[in-house]
Amino acid sequence: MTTATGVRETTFRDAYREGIRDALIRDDATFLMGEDVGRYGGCFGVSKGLLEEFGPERVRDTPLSESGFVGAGIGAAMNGMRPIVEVMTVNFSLLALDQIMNNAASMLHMSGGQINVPVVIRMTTGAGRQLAAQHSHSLEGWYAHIPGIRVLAPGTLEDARGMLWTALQDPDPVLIFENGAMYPVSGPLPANAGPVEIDHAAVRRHGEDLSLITYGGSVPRAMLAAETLEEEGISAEVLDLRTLRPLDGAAILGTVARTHRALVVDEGWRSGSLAAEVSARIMEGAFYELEAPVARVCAAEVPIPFAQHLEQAAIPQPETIVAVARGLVRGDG
Amino acid sequence: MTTATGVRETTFRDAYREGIRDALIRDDATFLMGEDVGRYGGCFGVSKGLLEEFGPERVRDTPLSESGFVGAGIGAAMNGMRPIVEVMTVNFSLLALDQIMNNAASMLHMSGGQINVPVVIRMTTGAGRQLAAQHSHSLEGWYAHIPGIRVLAPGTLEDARGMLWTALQDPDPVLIFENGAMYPVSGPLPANAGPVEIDHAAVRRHGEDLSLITYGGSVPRAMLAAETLEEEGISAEVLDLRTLRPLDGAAILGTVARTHRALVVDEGWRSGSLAAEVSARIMEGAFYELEAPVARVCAAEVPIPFAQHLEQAAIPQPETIVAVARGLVRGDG
Amino acid sequence: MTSTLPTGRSGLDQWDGVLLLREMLRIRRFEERCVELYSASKIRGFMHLYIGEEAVATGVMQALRPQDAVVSTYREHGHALARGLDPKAIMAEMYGRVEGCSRGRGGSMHLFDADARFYGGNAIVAGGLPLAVGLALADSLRGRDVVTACFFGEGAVAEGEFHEAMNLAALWSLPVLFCCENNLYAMGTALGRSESQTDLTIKASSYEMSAWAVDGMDVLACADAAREAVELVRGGGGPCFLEFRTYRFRAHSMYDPELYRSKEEVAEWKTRDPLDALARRLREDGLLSDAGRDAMEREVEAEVDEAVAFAEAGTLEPVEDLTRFVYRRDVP
Amino acid sequence: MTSTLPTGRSGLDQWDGVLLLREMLRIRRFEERCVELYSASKIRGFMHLYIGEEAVATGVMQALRPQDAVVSTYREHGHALARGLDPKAIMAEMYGRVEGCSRGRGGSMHLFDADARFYGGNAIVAGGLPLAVGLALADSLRGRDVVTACFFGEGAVAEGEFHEAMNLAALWSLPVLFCCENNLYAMGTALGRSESQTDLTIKASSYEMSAWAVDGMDVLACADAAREAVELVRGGGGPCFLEFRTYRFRAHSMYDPELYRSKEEVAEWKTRDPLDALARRLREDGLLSDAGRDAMEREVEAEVDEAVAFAEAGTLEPVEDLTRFVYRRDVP
Ligand SMILES: Cc1ncc(C[n+]2csc(CCOP(=O)(O)OP(=O)(O)O)c2C)c(N)n1
Ligand SMILES: Cc1ncc(C[n+]2csc(CCOP(=O)(O)OP(=O)(O)O)c2C)c(N)n1
Ligand SMILES: [Mg+2]
Ligand SMILES: [Mg+2]
Repeated sequence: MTTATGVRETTFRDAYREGIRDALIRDDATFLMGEDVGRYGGCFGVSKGLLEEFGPERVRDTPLSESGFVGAGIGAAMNGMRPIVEVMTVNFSLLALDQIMNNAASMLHMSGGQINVPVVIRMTTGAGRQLAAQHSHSLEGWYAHIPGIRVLAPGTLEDARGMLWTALQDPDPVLIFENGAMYPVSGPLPANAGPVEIDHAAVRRHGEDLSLITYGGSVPRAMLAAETLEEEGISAEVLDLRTLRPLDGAAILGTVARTHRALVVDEGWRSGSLAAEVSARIMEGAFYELEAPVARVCAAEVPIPFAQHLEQAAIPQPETIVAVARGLVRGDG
Repeated sequence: MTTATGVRETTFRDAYREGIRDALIRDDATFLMGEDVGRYGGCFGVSKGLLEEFGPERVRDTPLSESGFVGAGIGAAMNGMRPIVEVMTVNFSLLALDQIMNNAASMLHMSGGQINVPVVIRMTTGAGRQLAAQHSHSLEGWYAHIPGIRVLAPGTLEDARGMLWTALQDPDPVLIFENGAMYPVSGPLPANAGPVEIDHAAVRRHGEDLSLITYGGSVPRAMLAAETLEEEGISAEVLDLRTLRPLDGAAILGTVARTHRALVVDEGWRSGSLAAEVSARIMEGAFYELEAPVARVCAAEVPIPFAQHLEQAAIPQPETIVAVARGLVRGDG
Repeated sequence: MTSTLPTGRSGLDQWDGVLLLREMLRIRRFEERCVELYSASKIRGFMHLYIGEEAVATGVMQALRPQDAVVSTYREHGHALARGLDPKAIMAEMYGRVEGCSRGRGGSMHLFDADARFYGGNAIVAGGLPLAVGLALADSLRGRDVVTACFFGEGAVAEGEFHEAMNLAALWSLPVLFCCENNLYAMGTALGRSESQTDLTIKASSYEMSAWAVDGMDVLACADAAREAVELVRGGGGPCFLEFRTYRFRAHSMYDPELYRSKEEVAEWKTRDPLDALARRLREDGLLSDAGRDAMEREVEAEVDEAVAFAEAGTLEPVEDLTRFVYRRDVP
Repeated sequence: MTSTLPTGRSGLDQWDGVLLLREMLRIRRFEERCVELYSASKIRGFMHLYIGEEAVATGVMQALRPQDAVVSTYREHGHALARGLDPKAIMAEMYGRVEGCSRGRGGSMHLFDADARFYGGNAIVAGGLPLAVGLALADSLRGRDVVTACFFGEGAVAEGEFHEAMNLAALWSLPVLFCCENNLYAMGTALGRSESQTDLTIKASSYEMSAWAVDGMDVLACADAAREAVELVRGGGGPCFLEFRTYRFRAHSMYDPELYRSKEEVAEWKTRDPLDALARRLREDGLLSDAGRDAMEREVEAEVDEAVAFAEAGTLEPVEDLTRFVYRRDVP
């Protein structure tokens, strides 16, 4: 991605912050706006320190008015700015869905190509922190249904650091979903890490026996599963979709062409998940390549429960991925 | 369904009205609430005359406050009533999504089984009437992603007439999507048509060569296509899903077991469509039965344009269905 | 924070009454033709007429400069015409032609013109208000001397998006002119069935925003109020709210049996027709002769004829272009 | 429509001060224990403390009857305890045990008790308000003599759902008591950064709703105001809005570095601790001796101990039951 002149240990939280800070420095048309991004330092600490550095016009605290300030971000984007709108979590973004679907996603088309909306909307997503039904949605795959927006789901530190700038350069609305459970996770990041492209999926691990196709918060779980599988003598390729809309169909068919078996791992609810779309695309584009039916490991179809053991049972676990993958390869699935 | 003592010609509009009227007569815990359901007679004339018959408490005009009155319907349902909440069209329901997903769908689970929400939310859906990007969404398949709600899509007069009462008897929240273009369509309905069950898909036409799996506004198009196919010597079965959540998986696998080929027709945008879910289920449950990959005919991935020729090109047409079906069966698809 | 009429009411000495009448007439005749064309199935889809309310758009636009922005609703033919959009492009749009101001993709409810800074044509009630706030936020951040005028009906006032947008605009002291067209009904719902407080200026004032009610049937009053309000907004006084008390003479849309109001009520309001009122005054004041008026009618008719001819001659966007404009940047 | 304090302020002759103190102490000690348990990782997830605001829930609940309904937020331990939910079931819920009041599925933010008519524990800011309107609508349609008390923070006032719910309740004259707990901050956002109009009673009045501000640090004032408001609501006077001016002594949740307010400000407010104030008064009036107070402390501590023991002894719902309660009716 970048030639590392050095590598440092960083958290996702810090990588996201660096991306925002970088954008605020590089482009004065960019500003950050959302609930508690300023004085509080961001609900999850992502924007800590930015108010002090950039001032309240460029790091703007908003009232609790998701539809209002998302709409305002869209309007500002229509008028020369490059706003980064933070919706604290995907759960609250439902309040702004009208603005996202009916305005941001439709504007360019409905105006006959005249008015584009270069807004970036960031939000936290995902379960796993015992936040219960109203604070644990994983809806990035669901958002990917909407034409007119791009949907990004960073699953690595490089992408957490680098997707924002590229998204801001994009003339169209981009939604970035940050997995909440990953904020404190740390790992090595090249010192000179910077913008990354946002059009393609990436093979995170090469393998021959099956493909684990996933994104966002499930990437580390799929990687873990792949390691376990390797110990069992099963070679798993891990494809990180990265961009959920538009989907990189070629990469999906490409990995299946290599491995002939696919398992899609998705933290969204199973029915109508992005995993279903991936499966359908493989059906359509690689049916005759398949040595086994494409499988899915998704979230259970329940509002996410509070109790830890129930919550963990509701979302994809490495052990489940391993078990299903084993079944696919050994044919006893 | 019902033993017909007689048959009359009825429109979908009238069938829906009859269903509402019947419910208002049978159960005084039921009331209808929504924008312009009363004095205006319903945006599409569905509730015309009901205000006069039942009075303003049971046919309640609401202000333009989708989140507010949908939430109020949920609250009333939690407190002994059986509200029928009309959201004028699915396009505006985005404003109420917080209430639908975070409250209606989550309440029972998050309260540990204590508080159920027997609300029915009706809305118009679909394109085809040159209403352009903000008034043409087909999101019923998308809504079917949400655990905790039931999603119904009447595709026949019987279902338009009969699903409401059954939905009202259901202890859980039910969303009914009425295809707007079908309101003026008329056909024969048994004089004694009444409530219908809401758990199963229905084979609308038997066939042997392939299955057209569809729902709602695409049912008539699939039936038309099946007729054309028959003329070409291709025998198509038409499965009307009827209930989009929970999906009748057995019926889907059942029809594929008979025909070994499936084409899913869906007015929703293709990526992340309900059609993808159907395809994925067939992948998982009937892979080895398939003689061809499951195909999809969906809406183009564009905000629906105003111009008639573009709009028609954006949504599934019988000719497209026929062409794709032919390809599937003849193997040249 | 006031709900009284603005001071300093002016008259025909202040405004070019003939121009105002012509502007209103352009809207009236354009829409009358639209009705005919709708009956002839030349125009389809939803169509919402502004007839009766012409004074509002006409008056407000007098107070705006080219660099100002306008956000409107689905009932926006009047705003678009008064803002100076080409009637040919508007009519072609309603025909679904590629020559239309939105390339036929928008239709009657989605007229757009980036050059005129006319940001739609928004068909979600109250959905345009947050956009207006954002447009104004950008201007404010950039220190531009620009006002955003945002039109919406009184029905929008019940929506949460209204509330959020009003608060944001006032809180951040943004240059937005909120133009509420109170025509007493939202489809079939009378204001009193939709708002616990029917004095909308009181509602607006509760956001610490200057708010006035204006006679929306009097184009001079509308122009006056808009001028005063725009001055305030432009001077950095924060947003302003104008409630224009008006009435639509026609049905809500083309499918409205009008069960919710009496013929008498409509007739009563028609006696206050803004065109008639101004025309009468112009004649009385000797500013417009009958011959002048006839000439104006002919000119306006010619403009409408030309628009229709243009639309009729328009072409359809090739179906292959269906997926254009979903994204400005296509994936390589 | 008034924004003054209710008339007829009463004192310790009107209310059982000892009982009020005990109720507040139950909340305080319960939550203090929760903090310890959180540090020990016995409780997880988001947890929002009510410490400092106890007078509000305690006062309001005095005015309610068992048939009345309560809707609360994620900061609802105090409301739940004051409403009479079993502390054992609450603590077990926070432990994620099946013996919890929501079977461990809800946690701290989603306490429910259908028998107590306690409708959560709602964690979407302002999301509970439309529910309260609906509960009250049902009561009104059924002619039941029931009031729904709906609690929310001042941060909720900026949300569209607040606006829509306020209007519906006032428009339909529904028996809702809106209890706004104005603790000056929404997470780290001070009221003045969130509302153009910071006098919330003025906002509420703009819906034609009676609205008063109340000293939320004075439990007697809270009880008085609630009684007066509930009488009005119960008498068919439509909804009422009470703004309780209060303060949270602790962080917003367990992960809040409190960068947005000064230690001095917090210390200043702590001098107005509602428990201290009432305890002082009770002692001065000779209504509660030091011994009595000690006994009360011991009783309350025993209750908390018992709750913790109950939670500790609680069991986990079998994983096989994960998909229970998604639907009440399972498909055959
Ligand atoms: C959010 C939303 N809800 C409902 C509708 C359907 N609808 C279109 S116009 C209208 C009435 C709006 O009334 P008002 O705001 O007073 O404007 P007017 O039509 O009177 O100009 C309604 C209910 C919509 N377009 N958007
Ligand atoms: C719709 C929504 N947006 C954001 C949040 C995140 N959040 C939780 S509590 C809170 C602050 C609410 O403040 P306030 O209403 O004053 O209540 P308080 O916490 O002070 O009691 C925020 C922003 C949320 N839960 N719901
Ligand atoms: Mg109106
Ligand atoms: Mg607060």
